[in-house]
Amino acid sequence: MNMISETRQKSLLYLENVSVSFDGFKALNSLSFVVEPGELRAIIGPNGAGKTTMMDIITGKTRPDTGTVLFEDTIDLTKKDEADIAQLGIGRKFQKPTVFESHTVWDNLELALNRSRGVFATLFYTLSPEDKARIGEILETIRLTHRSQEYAANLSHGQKQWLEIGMLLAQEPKLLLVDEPVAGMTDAETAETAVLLKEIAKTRSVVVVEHDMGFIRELGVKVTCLAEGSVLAEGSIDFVSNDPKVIENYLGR
Amino acid sequence: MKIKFFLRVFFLCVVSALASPSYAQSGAGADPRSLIDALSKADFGEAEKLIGQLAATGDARLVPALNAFSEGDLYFRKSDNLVFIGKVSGSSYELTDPVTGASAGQAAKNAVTKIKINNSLRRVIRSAMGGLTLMSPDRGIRLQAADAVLRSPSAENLELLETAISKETDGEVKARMVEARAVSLLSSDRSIDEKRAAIATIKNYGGRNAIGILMGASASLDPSLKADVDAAIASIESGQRLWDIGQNVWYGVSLGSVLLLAAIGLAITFGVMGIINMAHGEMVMLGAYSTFVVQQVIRDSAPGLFDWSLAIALPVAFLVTGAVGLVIERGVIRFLYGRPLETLLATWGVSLILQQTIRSIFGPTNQEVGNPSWMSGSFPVGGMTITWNRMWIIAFSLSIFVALLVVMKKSSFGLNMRAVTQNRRMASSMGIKTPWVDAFTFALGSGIAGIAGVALSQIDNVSPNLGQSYIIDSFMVVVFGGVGNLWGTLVGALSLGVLNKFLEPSVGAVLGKILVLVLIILFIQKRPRGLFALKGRAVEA
Amino acid sequence: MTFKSKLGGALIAAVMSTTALQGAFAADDTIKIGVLHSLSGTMAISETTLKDVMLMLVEEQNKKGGVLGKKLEAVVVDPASDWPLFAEKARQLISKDKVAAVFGCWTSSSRKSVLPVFEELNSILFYPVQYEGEESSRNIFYTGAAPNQQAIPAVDYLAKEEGVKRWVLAGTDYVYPQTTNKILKAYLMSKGVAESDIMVNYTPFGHSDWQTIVSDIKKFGSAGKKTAVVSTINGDANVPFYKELGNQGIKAEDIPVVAFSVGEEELAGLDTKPLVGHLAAWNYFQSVDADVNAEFIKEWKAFTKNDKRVTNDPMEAAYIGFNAWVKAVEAAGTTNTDAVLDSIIGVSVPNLSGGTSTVMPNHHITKPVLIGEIQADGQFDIVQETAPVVGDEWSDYLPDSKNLISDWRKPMSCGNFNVASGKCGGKGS
Amino acid sequence: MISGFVFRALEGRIVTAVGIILAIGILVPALNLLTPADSALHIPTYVMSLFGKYLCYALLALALDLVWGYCGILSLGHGAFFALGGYAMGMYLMRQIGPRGVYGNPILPDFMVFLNYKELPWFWHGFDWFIFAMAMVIVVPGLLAFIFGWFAFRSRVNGVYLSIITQAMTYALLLAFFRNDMGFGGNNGLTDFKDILGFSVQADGTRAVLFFMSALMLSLCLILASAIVRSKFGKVLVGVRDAESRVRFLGFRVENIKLFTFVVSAMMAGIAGALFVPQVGIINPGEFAPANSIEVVVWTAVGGRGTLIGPIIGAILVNGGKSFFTGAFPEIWLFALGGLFIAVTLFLPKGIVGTIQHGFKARKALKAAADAEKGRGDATTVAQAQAAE
Repeated sequence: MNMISETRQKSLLYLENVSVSFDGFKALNSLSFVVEPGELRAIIGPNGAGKTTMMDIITGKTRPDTGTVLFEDTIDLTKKDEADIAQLGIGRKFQKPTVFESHTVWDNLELALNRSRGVFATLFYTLSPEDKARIGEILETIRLTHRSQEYAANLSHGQKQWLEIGMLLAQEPKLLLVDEPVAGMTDAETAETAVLLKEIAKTRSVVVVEHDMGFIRELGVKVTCLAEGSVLAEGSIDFVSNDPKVIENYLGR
Repeated sequence: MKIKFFLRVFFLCVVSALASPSYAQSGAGADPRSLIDALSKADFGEAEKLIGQLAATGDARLVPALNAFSEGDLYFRKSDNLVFIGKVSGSSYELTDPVTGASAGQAAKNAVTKIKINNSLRRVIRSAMGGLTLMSPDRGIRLQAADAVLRSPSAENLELLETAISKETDGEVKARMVEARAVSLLSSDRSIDEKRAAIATIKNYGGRNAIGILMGASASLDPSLKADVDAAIASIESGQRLWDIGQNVWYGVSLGSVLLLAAIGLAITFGVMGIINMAHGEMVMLGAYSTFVVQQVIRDSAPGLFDWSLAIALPVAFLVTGAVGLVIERGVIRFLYGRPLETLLATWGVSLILQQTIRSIFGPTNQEVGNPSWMSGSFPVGGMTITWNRMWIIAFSLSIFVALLVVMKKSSFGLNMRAVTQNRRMASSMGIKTPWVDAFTFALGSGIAGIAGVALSQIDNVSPNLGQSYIIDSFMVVVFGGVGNLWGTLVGALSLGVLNKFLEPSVGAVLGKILVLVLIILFIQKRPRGLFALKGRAVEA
Repeated sequence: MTFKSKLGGALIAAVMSTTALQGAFAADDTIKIGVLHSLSGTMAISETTLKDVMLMLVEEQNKKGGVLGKKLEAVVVDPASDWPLFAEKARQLISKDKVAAVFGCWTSSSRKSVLPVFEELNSILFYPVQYEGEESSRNIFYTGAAPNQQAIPAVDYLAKEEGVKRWVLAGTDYVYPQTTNKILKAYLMSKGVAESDIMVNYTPFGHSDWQTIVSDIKKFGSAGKKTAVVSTINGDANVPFYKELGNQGIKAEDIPVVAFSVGEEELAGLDTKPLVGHLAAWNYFQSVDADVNAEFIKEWKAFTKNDKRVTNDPMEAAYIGFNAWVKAVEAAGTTNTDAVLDSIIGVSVPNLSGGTSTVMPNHHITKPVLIGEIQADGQFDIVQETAPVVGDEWSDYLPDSKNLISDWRKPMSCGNFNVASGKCGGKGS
Repeated sequence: MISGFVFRALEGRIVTAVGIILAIGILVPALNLLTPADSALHIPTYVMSLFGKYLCYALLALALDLVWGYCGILSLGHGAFFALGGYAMGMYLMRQIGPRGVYGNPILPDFMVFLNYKELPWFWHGFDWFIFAMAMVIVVPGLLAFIFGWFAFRSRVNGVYLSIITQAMTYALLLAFFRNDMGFGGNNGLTDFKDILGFSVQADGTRAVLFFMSALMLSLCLILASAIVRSKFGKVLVGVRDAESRVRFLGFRVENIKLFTFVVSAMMAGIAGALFVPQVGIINPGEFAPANSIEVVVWTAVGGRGTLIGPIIGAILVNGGKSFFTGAFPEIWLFALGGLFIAVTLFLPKGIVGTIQHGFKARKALKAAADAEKGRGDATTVAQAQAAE
């Protein structure tokens, strides 16, 4: 108890006893989970372990039946909707790369830029030199400078994943939730993505959900293993992958 | 002058006395044949008197003649003003003698003139025939006669009824006669006590008609009876109140079953397959037209099968509309999977073409689809009236629903169908021939719309516009119930039906319908995926 | 030049060239008349028949040598039950096809929609359907019945012959029933019927579930007084209404229904056996016993090549309108609108019920009123026929219109002359 | 800021389109008024009023395209906004009749007189004042769209559910306006107009001005629509259409974006309706019929949704075709129309303009694909280089 209250003081994201069920199926079962500022955290777990549902709850897409979800110790995320939460500084990358395919790469980033998002502000928005510079910077980071004027639909799968990460960067979030960023990537792309994420994690917290153990090993960070809607084990990758429960539930299969 | 006036009055009295029932009944020269012949020159008022005299003869041989008169089959020959029963045969009439029933040869169409009849005369004839047939040896005819007297009571029949009651052995017929006697007695000159007893009898029978009879009689009754009448009416009405609610629920369920019929095919093509099928209404229409064609063929070639026409029409409609559905799916829709909003445009085009095709073939006017005898008329249940066609339609729509549920849940086709709609790629990699499953699913939905058309042809217009009048309601039902859920469609249809019927009496049919639409809009705000929404992550994907 | 501009240009060119072509090839030895009836959409069910009648009348007239020695040519268009499209098509017929007169419209909405067009372009419309009255245009001839030529005689008949004391006025919720029922209510109350003995009920267009209303009628009818239903229910809704009546066992002997919009065409879609004895009031029935009618029916069946086709009242109205126009044109010696407008008033032509109908100065015509009872064979048995009645455009039973009269003869030339103030209202000159 | 907003709108193609529309708006009335009737250049009034009608339909289609083509909201109830705008204009025109109605009543329109109205219903007040009526032309549809959208978008009703409730909305309004008791003239609607701002609606000059106004409003709305879709807001709009949840997770209030667009679109539809009414001379509840709204969708699809010029071309083409076929082949035109819809969905899924633009894009894409090959090569090299580090 004491420990928890202590962690509460400095946590960026704090989940306690979160449960949610769909038509009787318990997707999350008193899940508790904490992310500290500046932390890069990996989450693993078998299908149906509740990884995506957890992200849905953090980002306001799903409301938990019970439990507490706090951002920066004070903000109750269960009372906010997606847009509020995004504006608070939580960015989310989907499992399937989700970019605006009928926009150019540049426009995708322009939309994501952390500027006033009101109806009239966007109507009368004009691109300032700083914004241009910022987009250019991100383009460099995600290595898409040479394709900035192309439609996102024409990008390769890996490039779409990067573009999406780039959009999250443009959003300037304090916490980045990344769902399976290397699914369907070549080995080279995977490696490069690991570098990218580590780079990003220097300035903000990142939570990565991933199946690819090699990738997680490459990240070299604290790992949380979920199963059946609650935390099974937490610690370094070696610690977790040696946990017998984890082996039985996940790795062994 | 005065004397002349008196003489004239006297003369009139004698003449009318001569023609009056009492005189006729005494038997002096009331020849039925001459009474009937007199109809040829009578206007409506005179004809009414003549019928009274015919009834007074008590001659049961006159029943066919009276019956023919009420059916408009009585003619008089222009050459000699003699009246006959006429039946059309070719371009002439087959004449029979109205009294003896003997054949009287033929007459050309322009050689005879039809004797005019109207509703008042028909009413008088009904009562007269009732009187004449009260003692018929046939139980059915006696029952009809008692009904007839009950519906057009007259004091003249009172004695006849009393004789009949004393001889009657059948319980049901006797009960009806007792009721008829009570009703007839109210307009007679019997004693107040007898009338009071009659009011009690009527009260015991209850029902809407009893209220009507009592209210009608109360004006002419002795003032001392007014309290009895009022009490009787109040007691019947309080008993009727619950029945009225029941009746309203029945109407609602019946409207709901029509909505269910109209929507159930759409629950497959739209609900399960995701095609915004604007041509759904036209499938219903095609089903109705199939019924029409089947009935035409039966009328022309095997009239005896008419009562079976709907049973024959069902598979025909199913196959016809199913085949049309198959063609539409193969020809148009299969190119549009994954583009649901575009199916709206294409099927809208299909619906225009189908409408115009039917219009070109059958013409734009309504076609007559007959009700088989087992779907005509009504029967009472307590204080409620249940019409046969509505009852069959409710039974029919529920059985279609159950059958469809079984196909979807139990058959291998149903399994394939659900597999394909849930995950097309997976299903196809498992060896399911997805194109054919799609085609037959659409054909099934269309076929079901077609058999719904068979049922709807019994209560609505059969015209090229038939489909248009159901399409919006159908979409509302499916969406209200929750897309992709058959139970949702069932509950949606029934609840919209009942809701509509409970709103209708208080706000009127027009406002009622508007309110239902507004409620649907509000309801969708509360539950954006309908009544029976699927939950969870899968929905969003 | 972008694609769009090319396309726009092409379209304008196309429309203009068709206009030019039509103008160039309009032969001088024909007279064109327009036929403006919906052939698709909801009203096609009623209107298509009238288009066929017009084609038949034109064909017959041409066999007789046409008009003024010229052949008639019918220009048929489809306004598709779409009211603004009626106005567009009327304009097209008058200014592009240069027709001498137009025969058309069914609903009041469509007539209201084309009225300004006919007045603006000064052409003539013959309108063949019974309507609510309250209108008299210089350019329109109303050959269908006004309320006094249909509704009031029907109510009189029921009151007198059937002794009806209690009335249900049931109609579709639109202008014709509302107005007719207002007139009827005022009329009945002027005859001493209590307001509590009148029930008014409206239903939406195409209403198909009549259970509640029919049972309400039954309830209203069980008050011990003879009850009748006066139905102004519109076309499509009638079939389910009558089916429900039949099934709930409302017999004509108990509660007769008299309808103003149900004719032979509507009955053709119904099994009429349970409906025998219910009534309709029109100015014509197919069963009218007259030589001219027998001839007309024979022609009609031959023209449609269908022995089962029936005739009905609007067809007779079209027939009268057409013949009156032909007679007026021949009297005027020209198809010029103003000349025909002058010559047509007072023209008498045979109607199909064996008498003659005269075009009155108020642009309505004289017709007898027939009351018929439905027969098992889908025909009507005529139980009463009145002497010819003049169509009354401004009802005497509406407070605001009882002082108005219409007379399009010079010098009055006014459609809404107020006899109280002695002035012509907003219209006319 | 605002100048940037407008300036962005005037991209090449839009300028051309506006130019053409305005040219038509001036030329057609000029040719109608100034050339003699027998001149080869003369445009008959009939053709002009027909084109005036098409321009209104084009504006309606443009309005629908803004919500459907750009925001992905398929409204099957846009006819309702059009009709409401039309009714607002119709009420003004009715009040202008004044004592020239058939009953000579200075206040009450004719239909109220014979339906025994004793006084003007409250909602008819103010409509004798042109400015007020014109304000209502956009306020009433806008307000309805606002209330409807506020609820629907907040509850995240979308896809086909939204389409069906918009249909329910227009159907409910259809039934309501049919009722005589509503005080809008029942099924006959409002008609027999006399004049607008003192000019006779039937005079050729007035018709010419109305025609020009239609062209002008279409141009202005086209510019506005162009400004909207080319602003950052417009990009968000397309984002909502293609990946609504992504937009949400980027922190945009999707419901506000949809609501704004829906309201603007409804107002445009209202303007279209208001211009339509004096040109065709009638407004009645038939305009609320769900089938009418579906037809608008069809025009937009035929022309090409998601392009601004497409719906304009689609509306003009389909209605032009309808005018032609209903006159030339009255018995079979529905086959042609039905066939057209099927053919367009099957063979031109992006519509006419969309397909042509797609042709350009495809050429660009080919080039881009070639670049991409090169690009991927680059990226891989970089990745490999980094991995090697």
